[in-house]
Amino acid sequence: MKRLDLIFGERELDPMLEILETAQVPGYTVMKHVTGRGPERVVSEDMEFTGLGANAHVIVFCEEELIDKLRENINSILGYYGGVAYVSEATPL
Amino acid sequence: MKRLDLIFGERELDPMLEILETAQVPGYTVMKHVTGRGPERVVSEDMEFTGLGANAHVIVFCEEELIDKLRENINSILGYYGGVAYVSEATPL
Amino acid sequence: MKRLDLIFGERELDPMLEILETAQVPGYTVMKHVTGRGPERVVSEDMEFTGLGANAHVIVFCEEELIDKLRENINSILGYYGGVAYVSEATPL
Amino acid sequence: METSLILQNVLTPPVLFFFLGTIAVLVSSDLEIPAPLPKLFSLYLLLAIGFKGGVELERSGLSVPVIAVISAAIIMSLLVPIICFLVLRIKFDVFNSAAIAAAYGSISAVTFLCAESFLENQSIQFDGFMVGALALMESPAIIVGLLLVKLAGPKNRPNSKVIRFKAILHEATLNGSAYLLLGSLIIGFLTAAHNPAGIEKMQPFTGKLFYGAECFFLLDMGIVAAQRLPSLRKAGSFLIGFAIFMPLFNAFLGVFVAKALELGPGNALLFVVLCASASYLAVPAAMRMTVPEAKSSYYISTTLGLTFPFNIVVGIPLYMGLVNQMIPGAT
Amino acid sequence: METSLILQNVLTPPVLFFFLGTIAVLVSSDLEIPAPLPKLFSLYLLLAIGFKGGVELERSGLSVPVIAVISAAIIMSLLVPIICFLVLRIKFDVFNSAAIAAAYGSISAVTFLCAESFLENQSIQFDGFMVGALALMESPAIIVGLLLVKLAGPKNRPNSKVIRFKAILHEATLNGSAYLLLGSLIIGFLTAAHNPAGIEKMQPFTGKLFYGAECFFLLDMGIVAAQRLPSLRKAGSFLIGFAIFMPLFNAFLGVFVAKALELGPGNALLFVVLCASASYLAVPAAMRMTVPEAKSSYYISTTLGLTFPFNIVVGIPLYMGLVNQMIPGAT
Amino acid sequence: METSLILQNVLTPPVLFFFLGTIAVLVSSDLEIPAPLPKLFSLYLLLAIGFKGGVELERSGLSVPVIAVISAAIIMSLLVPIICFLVLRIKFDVFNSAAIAAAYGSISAVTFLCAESFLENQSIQFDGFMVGALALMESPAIIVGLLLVKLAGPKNRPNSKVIRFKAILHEATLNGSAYLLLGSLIIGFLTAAHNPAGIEKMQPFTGKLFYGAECFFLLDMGIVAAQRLPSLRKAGSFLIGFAIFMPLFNAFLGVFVAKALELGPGNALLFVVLCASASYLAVPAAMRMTVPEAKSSYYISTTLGLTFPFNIVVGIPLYMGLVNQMIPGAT
Ligand SMILES: Nc1ncnc2c1ncn2[C@@H]1O[C@H](COP(=O)(O)O)[C@@H](O)[C@H]1O
Ligand SMILES: Nc1ncnc2c1ncn2[C@@H]1O[C@H](COP(=O)(O)O)[C@@H](O)[C@H]1O
Ligand SMILES: Nc1ncnc2c1ncn2[C@@H]1O[C@H](COP(=O)(O)O)[C@@H](O)[C@H]1O
Ligand code: NA
Ligand code: NA
Ligand code: NA
Repeated sequence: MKRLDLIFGERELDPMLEILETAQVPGYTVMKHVTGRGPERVVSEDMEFTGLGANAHVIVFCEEELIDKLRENINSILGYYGGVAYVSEATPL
Repeated sequence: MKRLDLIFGERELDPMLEILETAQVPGYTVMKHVTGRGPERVVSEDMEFTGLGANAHVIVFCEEELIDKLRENINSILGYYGGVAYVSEATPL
Repeated sequence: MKRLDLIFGERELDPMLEILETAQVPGYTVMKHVTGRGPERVVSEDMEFTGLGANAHVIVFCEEELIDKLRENINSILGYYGGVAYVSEATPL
Repeated sequence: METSLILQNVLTPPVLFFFLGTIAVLVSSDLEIPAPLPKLFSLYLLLAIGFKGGVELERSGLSVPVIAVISAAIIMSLLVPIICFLVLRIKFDVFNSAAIAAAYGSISAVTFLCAESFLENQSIQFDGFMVGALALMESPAIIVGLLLVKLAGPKNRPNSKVIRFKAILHEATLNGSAYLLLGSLIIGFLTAAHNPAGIEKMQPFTGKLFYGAECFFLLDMGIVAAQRLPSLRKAGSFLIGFAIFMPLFNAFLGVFVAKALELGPGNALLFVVLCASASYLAVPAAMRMTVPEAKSSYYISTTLGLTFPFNIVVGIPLYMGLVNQMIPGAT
Repeated sequence: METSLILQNVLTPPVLFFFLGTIAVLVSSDLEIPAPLPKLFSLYLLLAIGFKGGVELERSGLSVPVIAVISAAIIMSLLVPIICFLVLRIKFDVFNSAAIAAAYGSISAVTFLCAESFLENQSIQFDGFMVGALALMESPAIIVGLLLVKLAGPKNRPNSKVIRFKAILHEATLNGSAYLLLGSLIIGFLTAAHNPAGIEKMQPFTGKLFYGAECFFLLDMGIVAAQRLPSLRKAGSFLIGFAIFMPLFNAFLGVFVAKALELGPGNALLFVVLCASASYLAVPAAMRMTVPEAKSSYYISTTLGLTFPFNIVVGIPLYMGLVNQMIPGAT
Repeated sequence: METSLILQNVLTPPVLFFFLGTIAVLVSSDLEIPAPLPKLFSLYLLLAIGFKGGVELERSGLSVPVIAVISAAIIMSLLVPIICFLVLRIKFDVFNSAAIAAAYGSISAVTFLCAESFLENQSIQFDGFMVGALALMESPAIIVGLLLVKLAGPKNRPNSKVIRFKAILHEATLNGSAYLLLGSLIIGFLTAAHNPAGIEKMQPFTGKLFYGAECFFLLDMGIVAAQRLPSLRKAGSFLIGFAIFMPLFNAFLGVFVAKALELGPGNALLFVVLCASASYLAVPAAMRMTVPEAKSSYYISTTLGLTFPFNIVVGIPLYMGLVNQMIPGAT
């Protein structure tokens, strides 16, 4: 099994979850109110009350072939709006 | 060393931490107010104010043998109430 | 690529981020309001309103050589104030 | 006449803010009230309702009629879930039926306070001790729900060892919202008895601020209710029908009891609303823990997505009309 | 005379709490107001401003002068971004210019309410219907900003398929803050028309509490504004100059329009403040989504880090002085 | 007489809500007030206490007696930690002794305001300028604590390079809670001097709402205090005894000083409470940073888990009885 970590702007959460749903992932976990710094922007806590929003961190545990199905759509969003996506190994307990 | 990721309903947090304590894990980290979707239920942010509660994400860094000790008890809770548990490799910095 | 997970007291967040910036990491992600237990202390949710503060969880995706550059400074903070740091494998999506 | 009552009810700030929240979801505005702000308002409202109720209870004293009303309320919270259970069994298994039934036997504090606001708006008098009934209707419904599972459910439920009766009782009486409501009621009672000046000093917080905070909270409830609509649609038409007709039926039951108790129109309405409303705080918490076999989306989407809006928008004025017709001398 | 006005303005609780927040950052105190508490105050202020504005709007009626002021305000929110865009193009590309321009065409509700507090403090009369103008100036500025990108930007923008005009319009009119402000305004209007007693009951929440909540929020705004200073310095002196001189220029424009509309001094000041203030809620949200090519730190640090403090500390009294000089009989 | 005072104190809403929170934990109800809501109330209370204190300070003026009281308070916050340190060294190492001692030299704002509520309840007059003393007792205690570590601690502390004196001073004077309290005090002072109308407008927020918000916060404090009990038990009986007898001893000290200063009974009680209370905000923050060798569970569980409840439940009425006996003409 694979673990996919997505970190990106909270405001892109809905389209991102739609991509996951369309690819029929078995489930996902969302942590909001996340901050950070990327190559482009600093996302700080006070972004939350301005219209910009903080980051979201999404974790998906799924089979490798699903990862391949997701790659293009996710990278298209991340390429446009910023954010990162990393894959690692994970074994069910 | 291993990394154990547990994601499950916030309301099962206390019994889950008890399982971890009983197995004498060296420590754990808890993130509450987590949302997501699993095979059964959608957990959304407004669950927090209703009696249902959101999810919790627990991370444990520990030796492999502890993982084996934890497996049965954790899976019994997750099997009854829902939630996921995944193990991956981790090296101390 | 590597993934670095740092968990430590929120009050050490600023010096920790300074260490990351000095080493010129490509980015980092911060989750605050995290609780947990380590070998020394229990960090509970009500710590947040007392002066003690909760924990922060910082994730850095970066090249292996950066990890080596960070090791000493990070471990010096963690050794003094407590907290954990683990490294694992991660591949960009 | 009911139409005019409904209109009068709809054009008050609490109901309008509820609509504002609902419409926000329907037009997909990104308006949101992030956690834990709804919890803040929810805790505040329980504390204020309880405190004010306790003060009134002390003033009216624990007289025979007061005890009669409260006892009748408790009996209703035992009876209503049994009726609901029988209706629900037509379509659902024991677990889901019991969980939904328990929710309808219990109460919704916000619906209750919308009814109070409605009465104030109509200048109809009511008694503060009705909050005593509110505070005591949560636990019995939960216990009935769980007994139904025990009695009607499969004998050797997998994992059922997990559920001990003590845990059930604990969850039924000591869940956060029931505990805060009852505790604040007792505090209000004690304060009224021993420290009347304290009531004066609480008044800006628990009294004056209340209406506005109610509006803010209903804005959030509107958002939450509308978000439940998709899963309500998935739940099917039987449950949708149930979520509207069952409150009406329970309201009818309530009116007869209110008449028998010779309640005035204001208290009668509150009594009816207690019967007709359904819980989305204490009961879901208890069911999630003790009957995980039940689908939580069923009991949450019916109570929060349909019964709650129905009650606060058309239910309350409708029940008022009913009370006016059934209880002589009401108008 | 302006100096004395500035001093009088600075020595009021809202401005002092703003300074307290700013200084906390400058001396690196660890004072912080954690999320989502600022959001709570932000939602509360929008709700209260809207509600009170709606009540006043109903009282004054939608007369010709009211409609004239509101129309003029909308025209300003179309005109100002175009002027700003032309100025900004000297140094910036189309994307950044359009995004910053849109922010300056739109408004800041908190600046507006600081101006109201200032007027109350000076015992200068103004009309509640000015909130109607406030509520209607956000969307046009956003639309102009996006049209500027479409017209002046590169013809085949990569990924531009992502931006559909419907989404733009949606974002412009239904973003959370604009929606809540306008919605509360409508609720205030309806309540005033149909349920006057409801206004009385809302008063402790939307009225009495307001000033204190404003102070608390400004404490946070002081922190946030000061945190923007480093990225403001990075943004360069052109943008720093822009963030101060553009509001002044827009204020001048506004005074002439206010004079033409024959507004009294109070309303004139509010009109000028609408022109001179810049958005940090609705517009950044819309720009982040539709023009991600623009650097968000540019439009956030200018509006929040410089223009906002400038306006609430020296801008408002300065504009008052301007109004007093330009509008005969003002003092 | 003290027993009746204790009973009168216990039957007020703030103390009753504190009990409600404590009992919730003892019966393991799932009542919780999620972060950052306690922070909201904590910030609010500091802001309101400071503001009101500043207003009173301006009204009373910085006269000789006022300066005398404040100076005496500062001296107590230097003296008390040294005494505590000597007592604690019987059982604990330098680090833990210094950290706990600093907490007891400093103050608890909530204990102070419970004392104010108690006095209001008893209709005993006191002066607002006592808040000035409150605001100035946090920093000295922290500095003494750290000096004790420097002087009595091991000469070559590992990593001690991390602690520079500048950082200590910074932490002592600019930590969030001390900064907000002092800042709000200055704002209150300036507002009273230059903009009296502003006080009127702040009143609903900082004045009227205060008592209710205090109750809500004490509900949370009850939960938090009870949650500390297990680690308190672990800490051992010496520390448990210390957490009760030390405040009593410090109260005695305080009464003598109050008598020497010829304070009236109200001000005397407040002075005593300042001496007897211990910090759980500013000091733990500073100690966590500068003396990480000390176990934080020691100083948090004693101050918050025992000294705080002791003071607000029995301490305050006990100290009042003491004041009544020691200060002639007090009753
Ligand atoms: N190398 C990285 N490691 C961890 N998180 C990152 C990294 N790069 C970016 N992020 C996260 O992704 C968010 C968006 O980044 P960006 O928009 O690409 O600047 C940042 O705010 C961080 O939270
Ligand atoms: N495949 C998955 N990947 C990530 N998180 C998951 C996955 N499946 C379930 N979860 C999380 O586990 C929670 C409980 O799942 P459930 O099994 O539906 O009760 C969900 O709300 C998710 O947060
Ligand atoms: N073995 C572990 N696994 C996961 N988190 C840990 C572990 N040990 C410590 N932590 C986290 O690190 C924080 C600080 O630990 P400490 O070393 O006790 O100061 C704890 O509160 C936990 O959140
Ligand atoms: Na019911
Ligand atoms: Na503008
Ligand atoms: Na003290």
